[in-house]
Amino acid sequence: MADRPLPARTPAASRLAEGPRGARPRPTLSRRNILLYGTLTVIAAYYLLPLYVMVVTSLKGMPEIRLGNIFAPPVEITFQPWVKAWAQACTGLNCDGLSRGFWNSVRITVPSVILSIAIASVNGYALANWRFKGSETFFTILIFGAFIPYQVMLYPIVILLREIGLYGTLWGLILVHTIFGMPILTLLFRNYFTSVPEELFKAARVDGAGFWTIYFKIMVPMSLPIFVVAIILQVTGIWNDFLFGVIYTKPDTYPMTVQLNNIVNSVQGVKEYNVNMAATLLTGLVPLVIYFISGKLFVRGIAAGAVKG
Amino acid sequence: MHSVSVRDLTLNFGSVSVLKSLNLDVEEGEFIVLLGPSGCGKSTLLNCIAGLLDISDGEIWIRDRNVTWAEPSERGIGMVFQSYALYPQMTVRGNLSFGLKNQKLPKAEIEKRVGRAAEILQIGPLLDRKPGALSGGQRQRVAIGRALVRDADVYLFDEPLSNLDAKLRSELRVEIKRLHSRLNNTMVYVTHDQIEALTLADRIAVMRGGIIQQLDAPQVIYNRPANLFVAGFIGSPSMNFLPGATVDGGRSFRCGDHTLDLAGYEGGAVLDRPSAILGLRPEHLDLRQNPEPGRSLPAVVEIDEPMGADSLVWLKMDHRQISVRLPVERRLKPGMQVHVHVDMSKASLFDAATEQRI
Amino acid sequence: MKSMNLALGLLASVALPSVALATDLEVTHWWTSGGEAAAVAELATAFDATGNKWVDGAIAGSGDTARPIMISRITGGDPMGATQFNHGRQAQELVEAGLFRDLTDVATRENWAALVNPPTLLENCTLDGKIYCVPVNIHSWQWLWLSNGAFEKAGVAVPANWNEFVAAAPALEAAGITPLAMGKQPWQQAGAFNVLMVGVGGSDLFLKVYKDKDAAFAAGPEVAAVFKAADDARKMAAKSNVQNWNEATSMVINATAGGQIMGDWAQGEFQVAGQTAGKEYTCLPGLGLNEVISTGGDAFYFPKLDDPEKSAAQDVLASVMMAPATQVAFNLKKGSLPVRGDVDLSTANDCMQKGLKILAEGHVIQSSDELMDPDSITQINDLFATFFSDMSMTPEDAQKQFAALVGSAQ
Amino acid sequence: MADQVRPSRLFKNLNAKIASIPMILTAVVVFLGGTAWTILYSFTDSKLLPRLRFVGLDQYERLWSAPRWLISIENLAVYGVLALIFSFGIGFMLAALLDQKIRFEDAFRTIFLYPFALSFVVTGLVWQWILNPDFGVQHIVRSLGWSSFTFDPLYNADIVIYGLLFAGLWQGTGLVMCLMLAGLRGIDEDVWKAARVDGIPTWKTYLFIVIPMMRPVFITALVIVTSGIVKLYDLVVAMTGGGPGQASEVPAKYVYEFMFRAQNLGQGFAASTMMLVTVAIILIPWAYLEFGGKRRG
Repeated sequence: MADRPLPARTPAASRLAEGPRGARPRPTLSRRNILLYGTLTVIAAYYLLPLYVMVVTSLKGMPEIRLGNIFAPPVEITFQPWVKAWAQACTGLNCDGLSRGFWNSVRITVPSVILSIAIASVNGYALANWRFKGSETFFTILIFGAFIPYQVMLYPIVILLREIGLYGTLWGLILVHTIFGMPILTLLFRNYFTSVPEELFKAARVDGAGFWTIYFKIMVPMSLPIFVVAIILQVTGIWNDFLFGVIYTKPDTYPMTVQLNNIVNSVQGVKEYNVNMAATLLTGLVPLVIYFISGKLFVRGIAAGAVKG
Repeated sequence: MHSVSVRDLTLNFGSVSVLKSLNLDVEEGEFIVLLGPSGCGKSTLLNCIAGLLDISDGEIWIRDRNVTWAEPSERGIGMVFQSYALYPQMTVRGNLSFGLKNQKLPKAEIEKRVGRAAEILQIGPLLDRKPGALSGGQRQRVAIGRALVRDADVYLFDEPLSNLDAKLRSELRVEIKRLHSRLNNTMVYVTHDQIEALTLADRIAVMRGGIIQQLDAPQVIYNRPANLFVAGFIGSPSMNFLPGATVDGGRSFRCGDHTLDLAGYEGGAVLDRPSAILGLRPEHLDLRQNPEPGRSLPAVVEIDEPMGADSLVWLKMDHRQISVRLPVERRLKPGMQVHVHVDMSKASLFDAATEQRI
Repeated sequence: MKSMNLALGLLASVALPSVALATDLEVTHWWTSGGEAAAVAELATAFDATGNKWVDGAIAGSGDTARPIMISRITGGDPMGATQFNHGRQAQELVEAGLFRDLTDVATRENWAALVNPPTLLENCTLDGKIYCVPVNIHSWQWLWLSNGAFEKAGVAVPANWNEFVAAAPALEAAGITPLAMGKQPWQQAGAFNVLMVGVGGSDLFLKVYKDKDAAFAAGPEVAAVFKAADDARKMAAKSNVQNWNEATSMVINATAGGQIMGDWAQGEFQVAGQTAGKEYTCLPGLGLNEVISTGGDAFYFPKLDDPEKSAAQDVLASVMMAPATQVAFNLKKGSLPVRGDVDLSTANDCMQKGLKILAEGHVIQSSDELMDPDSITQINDLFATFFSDMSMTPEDAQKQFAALVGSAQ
Repeated sequence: MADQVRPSRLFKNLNAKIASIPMILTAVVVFLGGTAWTILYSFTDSKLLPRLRFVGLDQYERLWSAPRWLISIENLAVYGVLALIFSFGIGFMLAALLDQKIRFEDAFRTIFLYPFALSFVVTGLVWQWILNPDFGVQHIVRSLGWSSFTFDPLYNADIVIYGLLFAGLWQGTGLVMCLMLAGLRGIDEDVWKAARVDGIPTWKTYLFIVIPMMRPVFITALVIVTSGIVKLYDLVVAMTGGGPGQASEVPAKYVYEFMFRAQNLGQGFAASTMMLVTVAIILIPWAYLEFGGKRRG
């Protein structure tokens, strides 16, 4: 009995800890295993190819690139493209590469991620446990919002931000990220909180806990997996955002992606593919590192949040 | 003074009516069991009493206080859930004291109450463990403890034992009974298990379709079921039902070619009814070799099921199946011709149209 | 730093109205290629020399990326200090909405009306008699850039006009050289077509189509000849696998392509690559057939700002941009022509001299940007994007659709 | 006593309502309000700035007679259907493969998922380069001696959509795989045992038993993938710019370019209204079935 998982943990989340199931395990060197690992390896190669090309190219000098095989490893490794991408590449008059945008991206990403997740998780919680008349309608509209192309909303958002006096400020941008992160995040949190046994929620109400006490004391502590998913999704999305970053801020707060766009699209004579690739890798480094470190938590969190409808 | 009083309670989910103008008065210190098949509204009623569901109409009073619109925590209740519903990230101590902290009780008082509950339920050594490290039985003790520390007027149990295996279930059942006799608090207990209901309850409310069918002491429910549904729901195996008619001014019951004398029947005026149903519990029947006119019916043995203390004999009577409980020593062979003797004083007679007991 | 400036500025505006302070002015533009950036640097240096500070807000990826940002910021109430727009009708509505600063005072003081040549440039900045922008350069589309090295490799003489170029195409191809380099962006393809229209068909034909919007004429035989030339061009450019215009230019620079039809801004790329007109490359205005240039160009607009310090700095910047020294320095780097006739450009190279001569002779036409609204331009661009990449679309089909678009244009 | 009175409906779950204000505002003001605003101005002849000069259905008539819009829709339909089929197919297959008690599951999973960390702009850039006939795959194969080898999806109008698909799938399949894997892990092992006892082949178990059980996962994945497809823009701009010709134009790009390049807001809004209406027609009935109706208690 003692090893029985708590009902509060979703079956999927606990199952992940137990490992995969699928069909029954078989001897190691069977034809099936060769086929299985063979397929996986081939597909993995396809997935890794672009990363390989990026890394290899970023380490080559321009003459070598011009000669030509994009798949060949560098004959002579040079870190010059990385240095240039980080500190020297020019956009217009500013020749300080990506470095300028890095901290801006951090300044934009951190509060945006925190605020958007805070709001979406409370939304999801309210939708799952405190339904009120119309709450599902609002949720449906929210999901509809996930399908609206961002470009369409540029004008209304400009007007909105202007009216509330946040246009051009960091908080304006944070608000925009919060708004557009809300549909999918709310869906995830709602699904997750729905999968939390309702009796737990009832028990807390009998124990005199109100809306916020239940949220902070009961729900949040047991929702680490879904928070990890939300953080990963939001960090990636906001860090990679170009459109909002460039439209709703000013040059001195432009995120890294704007610099990346400028480096990649400012062709000075000939396209410096090595610098472009280095810049691309540098820009993608933060989300990539997060994925490489917390990939496992990501799957676990998805399992917890998406299994229940 | 009623401890809990439910008055004309109606609950609708959209167009579906789940509870229909329901009334229930629970006396101080009484152990009430709400019993019924799944979907009968028993858990819903309990949730309404707890304030976890908003009712459509009616009132709920606890200890002379109208709590219809009060928050669950303000109703003076403690509640135990089927799935234990322990807060997974808190220790047992944390689980027990969570509600008290929300009430902003002084630390010493919390300590005292937790200590007392731990002592009563013998979970003292577990206080610093997380629920994940407990067995199912231990978890349910903690869940009961969490209700106990609230020093509530009324304790509500929502199928608390259904998730446990049979052995643990009977152990905890006894424990709950002991708890009730020690604390003497009002308890409202929901279950679909009639053994729990019969063993624990001072009174049982049998529910179906959002309506209380009968509210009575267990032995009354058992011996004098108010209608066909209660009669069929209580008892294992179920009561045998013989359709027929009452004749001779209500003095006899005719079933096919056979007639039974209703002289010993304890009930209301029988009268002549063209369509009636006679209910006979298996343990109130006896099998004999010889017929006794007006008191027995002929049947053929089909199967004999020895069950340890007694055995269950399945018979065929006019294409109808009938079960009879007998002492295990009496073995019967399939195909034997026997006569079923009826103790009319323990029988129940229902009107087939209204399904009500006569 | 910045917040201190702001605080000081606030203080100054409240208590000490006449204290002059260095003011930051953010200038957005989409000049990010090598030659362009060097040219912008000249503007910035000149502005910084006045004691103010140019805050560069470059957004790469052409006007299509930058324009939404500029419009959003201006309408969003958080405008920059100055912003680039193409000449013509792009900014007209923003001017009408009263979002831009009236520069008439500066213009009158410095007598721009007399200086700016051709006068249409200033006219395009004028609405209801008030001047709202500073034209900074003249850009002409009508140039054919040829790689001398490529023709040498193919063993044919460098052509003197479009027809000779077409005739030399097979020889170039035989030598493994793409005859015509062309980026795969609609504006480049439509631009090349318009150049062919002026070159092959002549100025009158061009004006009849774009100015008079004569749909019947656009469907006629004269314009059919232009489509025939465009058909040649797309065949010559079939193997050009680049997107950006300067990648195409670099094909010419590297002699992997014979030539490119592109505006005079391509010149900046040759310059950055260290090439000299007449030596490594040849330029043919009007395709060597009809030496005419259009006078579109870039202009700077100054959004209305609340801060009087900044408004003052805007006037300074406007004045700096029009100053003779800035005009020379800027346009030499940019490869475009100055907007005023009274500056000395003897240091300019061969190609620019050709352009200046044509300008001085008055062989100018208005650009399609000035004559037609952006909506129609976009549709025409789309048409040519299809025409140049889809060989199954016949010149006749294309002409028919073209005539329809001309007819519905405003 | 105060609690004898039934509290007003408005104040029921007051905290929940207060906490939902951001969501309600977002839903109503931004999404609904923005949409209404867009629809309203789609009936005007707004150019660079929105202005209320109504022209009836002119913008829509023009929209539906514009070849580029028709091409855009067709492209999105082709891309959308293929992207859905392949991302679900490949995503499920990968998840099923990873669910076979294999070694190095973590490594494989990370490899399949990492492209999702990269933006569409980066994805487009890399794939544009790999698929460039002058120095990408075609160049390499040709230099190996197969000189007639042709692989230039981005420069061939007939197959450019598949070029986009190549990159789009590379970027997005990992997430679908992740969702599917999570779903597979949520299937009770008894189901597998039962299927094996019944002698049902593995593929049939997946198709007829496991997949139907994973409905919620499929729905979440469907929302995420479809919303991404409808918004397809960055990838196209980064890889092809809509070309060659108009062969890879998509609706979102049409909207954007008519709003800001062509300075014909009315036309852009008409196009976006059509997109939104299409989404709404598909989404609203489904959302009601999926999210509405279900009650607790």
